[in-house]
Amino acid sequence: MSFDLRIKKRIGERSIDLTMSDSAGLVALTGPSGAGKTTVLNCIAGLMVPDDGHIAIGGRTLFDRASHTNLPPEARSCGYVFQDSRLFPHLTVVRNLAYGEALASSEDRWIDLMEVACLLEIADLLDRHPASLSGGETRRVAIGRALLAAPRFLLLDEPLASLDPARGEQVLQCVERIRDELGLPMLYVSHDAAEVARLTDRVVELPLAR
Amino acid sequence: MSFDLRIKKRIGERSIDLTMSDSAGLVALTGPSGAGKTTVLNCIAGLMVPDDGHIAIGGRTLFDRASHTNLPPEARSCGYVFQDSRLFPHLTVVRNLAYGEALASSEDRWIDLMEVACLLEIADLLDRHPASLSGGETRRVAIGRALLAAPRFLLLDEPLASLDPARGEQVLQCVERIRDELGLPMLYVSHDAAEVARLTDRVVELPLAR
Amino acid sequence: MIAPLSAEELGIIGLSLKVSLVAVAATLPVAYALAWLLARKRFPGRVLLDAFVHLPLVVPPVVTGYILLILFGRTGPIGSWLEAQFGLSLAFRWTGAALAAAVMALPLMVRAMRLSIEMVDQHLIDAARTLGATRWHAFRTITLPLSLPGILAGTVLGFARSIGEFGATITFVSSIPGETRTLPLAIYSALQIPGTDVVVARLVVLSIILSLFALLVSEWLIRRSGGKGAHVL
Amino acid sequence: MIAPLSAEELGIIGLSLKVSLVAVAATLPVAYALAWLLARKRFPGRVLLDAFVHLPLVVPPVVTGYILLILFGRTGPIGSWLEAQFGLSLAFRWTGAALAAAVMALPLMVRAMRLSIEMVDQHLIDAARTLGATRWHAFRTITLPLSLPGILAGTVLGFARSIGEFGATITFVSSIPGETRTLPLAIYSALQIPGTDVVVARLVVLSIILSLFALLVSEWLIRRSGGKGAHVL
Amino acid sequence: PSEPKGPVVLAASSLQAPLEELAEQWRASGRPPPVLSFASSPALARQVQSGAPGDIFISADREWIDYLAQQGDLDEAGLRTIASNSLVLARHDDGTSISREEVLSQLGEVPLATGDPETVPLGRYARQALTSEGLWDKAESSIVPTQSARAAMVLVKRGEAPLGMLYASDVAEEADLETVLAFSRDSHDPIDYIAMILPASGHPDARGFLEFLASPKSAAVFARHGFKRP
Ligand SMILES: Nc1ncnc2c1ncn2[C@@H]1O[C@H](COP(=O)(O)OP(=O)(O)OP(=O)(O)O)[C@@H](O)[C@H]1O
Ligand SMILES: Nc1ncnc2c1ncn2[C@@H]1O[C@H](COP(=O)(O)OP(=O)(O)OP(=O)(O)O)[C@@H](O)[C@H]1O
Ligand code: MOO
Ligand SMILES: [Mg+2]
Ligand SMILES: [Mg+2]
Repeated sequence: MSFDLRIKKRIGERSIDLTMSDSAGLVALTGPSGAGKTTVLNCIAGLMVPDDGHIAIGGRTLFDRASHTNLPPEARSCGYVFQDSRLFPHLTVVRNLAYGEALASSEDRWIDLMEVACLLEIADLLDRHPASLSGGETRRVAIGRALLAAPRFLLLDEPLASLDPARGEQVLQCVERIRDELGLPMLYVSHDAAEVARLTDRVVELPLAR
Repeated sequence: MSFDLRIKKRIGERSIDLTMSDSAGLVALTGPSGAGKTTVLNCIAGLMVPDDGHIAIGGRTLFDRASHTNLPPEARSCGYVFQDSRLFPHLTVVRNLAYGEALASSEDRWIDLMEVACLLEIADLLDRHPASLSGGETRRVAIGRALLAAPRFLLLDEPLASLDPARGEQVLQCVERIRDELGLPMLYVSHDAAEVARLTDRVVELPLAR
Repeated sequence: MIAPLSAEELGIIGLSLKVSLVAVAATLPVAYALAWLLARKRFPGRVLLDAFVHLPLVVPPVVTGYILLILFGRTGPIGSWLEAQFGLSLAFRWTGAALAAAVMALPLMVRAMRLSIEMVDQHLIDAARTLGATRWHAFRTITLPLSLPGILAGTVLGFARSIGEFGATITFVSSIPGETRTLPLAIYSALQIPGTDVVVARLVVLSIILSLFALLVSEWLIRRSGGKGAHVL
Repeated sequence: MIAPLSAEELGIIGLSLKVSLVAVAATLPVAYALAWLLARKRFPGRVLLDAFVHLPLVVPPVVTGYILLILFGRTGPIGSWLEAQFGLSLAFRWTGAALAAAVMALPLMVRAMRLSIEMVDQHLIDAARTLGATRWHAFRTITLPLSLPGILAGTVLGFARSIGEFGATITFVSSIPGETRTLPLAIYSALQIPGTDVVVARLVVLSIILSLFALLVSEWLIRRSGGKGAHVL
Repeated sequence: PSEPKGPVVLAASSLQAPLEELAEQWRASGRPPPVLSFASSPALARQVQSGAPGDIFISADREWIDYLAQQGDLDEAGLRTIASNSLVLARHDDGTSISREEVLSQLGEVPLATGDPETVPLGRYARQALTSEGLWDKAESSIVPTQSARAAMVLVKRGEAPLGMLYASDVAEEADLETVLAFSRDSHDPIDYIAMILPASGHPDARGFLEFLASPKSAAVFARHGFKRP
């Protein structure tokens, strides 16, 4: 079972309630703006604590309220591409990319820095600081950083935002390869129906609930 | 003539060179990530000074190196939706929206706060602070803020990023109305070919130049 | 030790509060302007200005007081001019004590404010400008509120320093009961006589309470502003 | 006036530098830890800790020196313990002067650092955690470097304050040439003797130069770090 | 640092000039130079009380000596008076000449700087002296109380306070100061500088240096700096 989730979380005036059990490698998460997609990813990454429920991915339990299990984020091995990128402003691009790589044990890694740089065409940005990157460049570095942390599953919050079609296509192909060759569980947030249809037929729609 | 632009600008290691004369109301600006689209918009808005050239929109000269014309940003009356939204973190949503509105003279306004709130479905966010908004909510507030400043032309840097199809469609319809009814010149940056095709047949492609 | 406050103690506290509040209030705009200049402008002599602002911190307070005496005393160039032009006399007056406190508080206030101003994201100011804000309007509505944490921190530091100011004050305006004898000067006076430990202890506790109070007010102000000033997203 | 430095002046400068550098270096980690606690943790007694940190600012320096004397003197509870356990004597030693300078610099250092820590975007720390960083690693690699502007500002303030410290030092460790007579104490000393205006002026200029130097070093450090520490996007 | 050090002397700041000269004489006679540390008498007294590692304490104020003796911190038998001082009414010398009567008529009209009568010895003596001359009631309202004798002198010297009740020793070596009236010894308590060996002292030269300070030869040095023989 790739995903075994039951997440209940109240945030502001909104109640998020998601239950999902799926053995598909890649599940798309859609829903209107403000429905709680990012909140769900944050709960899975360990950055927010659900009010109730259970989170297991790839057979590993990350959170379980009943048994008081709650792994800290660093123990969850997730590759999270944030909606707002969150590059470290004081580090160059290459040090942003290497940040998670250096913390992962080498046998867990399945891609290296040069592959990522070529794949995402960021090789000539390596010595720059994030403040000088364009929107799409920032996005690509954020994706690369997540892949390099040797994650056991991926959380992608609109990874293709700000990417032009050519670069978007490359990222999509990479996602497909990861899905097919590595079989990493992936939760993919997108508003683009075509994109989603191409990647998977498992779509979870989060409604705008009160 | 809506747009009469000749912009030369070196930024980092990239040389941007754009010449464009168009009487169409809405021109799409496309090009690969890092080509300089945002830089062009910044030059038009007056946030960056081109190394050389000339910027006139709707017949008004905003910049002309030859005659040393260089209007400050606040005198250009542009509605700029930034790629990274840039909401004011210390102001509530309603005060973000009203920021530019309060500075515009009332006869220049062509939309009011309630219309914007309904159109973008942000009426129940009005008292919140930006830090608590979702990605799409942030985007919608940023669009609303730009429209309310009574601009004489619009610069839209991927306005639909992070928006779900339903809300994206509403924004698109609004853009079409502005184009058709008000005839405001608009420069529209997008990576989505379908979106661009629907709005205009005037597409300027910025190449990745060195 | 826990007897109620005597009239004399109340007088000293009132004077200390008056001196410190006037000093901080008067310094606030000057300090902020200097902080803004140092944070946002590059001009020749910037490092010199920076050094000049730090001077009262580096030079021993007694020397600062002596310099104030030379400049602002009745016979000093500025002091005699102020007296002639505005009838404003600083020598041996509480206004002089406030001047001394202000000078000593200035570097602390400037540094905290400068730090905060430097952290304000320039992109937000750009955004304000495209929305029609002049430089000045953007400053008032964006830079100023976003640097509020620094303004508060600077004010607390400055107020605490003013409450504790001793060396410059006593050198510049002496220790005249009811006019310039603030809390620290009263404490020092008491320390000069043997066997006054209880008096000293009471006065020290009083100054601590005063500044604890200032701290609480500042915490409350930060909380009231919803901590929103602190977000420089 | 512009004669080269005498051996005595060099000795005083050397001592002042030693005392201030040791004071600031030793206080740095303590101040940062306190700043972090105050910025990031909510615990009972937080406001009290905050007030306690501000104390040396509020209490007149002479009183601070007196309290140090009572606690750290040879017969004081901490002083006698230090002496017995480690053979470390502070009374009338330069180490005592460094302790006095450190105590007086502490509140300034804590405030500046705290301001900077509060400005670090928590979302970046979240990002680091998902990349495998423990709390401690994220602190070291994100919070610490991003609060560098505050660390530098605090260090400059603290160093300047240490260079200028007078009241607490003379009360705690007296004014012993070569051992505790730092620049301000030497200035005070010179002020006691008639006809020493030139000596005083030279010493004041020397302290100004010392701290100007510290300022320049800090500006250079900020520039070397590419000003990148200042971006808290 | 390897050269041997003489006894550590904790002394009132007002004695700095003559003591430095005496220390130099002592050194010139071939003995290790004493280490001189100056601060205000109250500060020094408190340092003594907390076990200061000094050899000799010289106070400008009898009260603190009595206090320490009372606390059992020192032995009154070993006290030596090494110098005395006297009191003068001084005026800022602004170049004009003015009669004593005119100056006395200004009492109470213009600021008169002196030590704080409540806390500073100079002020205490000044009050006694003015009272005995029948001038205190007139002068009291215009007193500017300072925290040290030296600070009072600076105010008069700079003309901030046109008049001052000062120590003769402070007036002696300053320009811009003019003595208007010298007070007799019996118009106030004796102004004595008292030296003693501290209980903690272990320095072999301590007693020798104390005797040197109390010697007629030293008295001449003190006199040259405006002090009086005890
Ligand atoms: N601190 C908060 N206080 C109040 N409401 C909040 C807070 N944080 C988030 N919310 C609300 O919770 C809801 C869910 O937010 P979330 O970011 O998960 O949405 P999303 O599905 O990712 O939306 P988008 O597609 O726009 O990014 C939003 O309506 C948001 O306004
Ligand atoms: N300060 C700088 N130093 C060096 N290079 C810079 C700097 N600022 C921007 N650039 C580069 O200039 C180029 C143009 O940037 P711009 O933001 O205009 O691109 P863009 O077309 O908007 O891209 P995107 O679609 O990714 O947003 C990018 O390659 C960027 O890396
Ligand atoms: O350092 Mo001071 O001169 O006691 O305020
Ligand atoms: Mg989201
Ligand atoms: Mg862009």
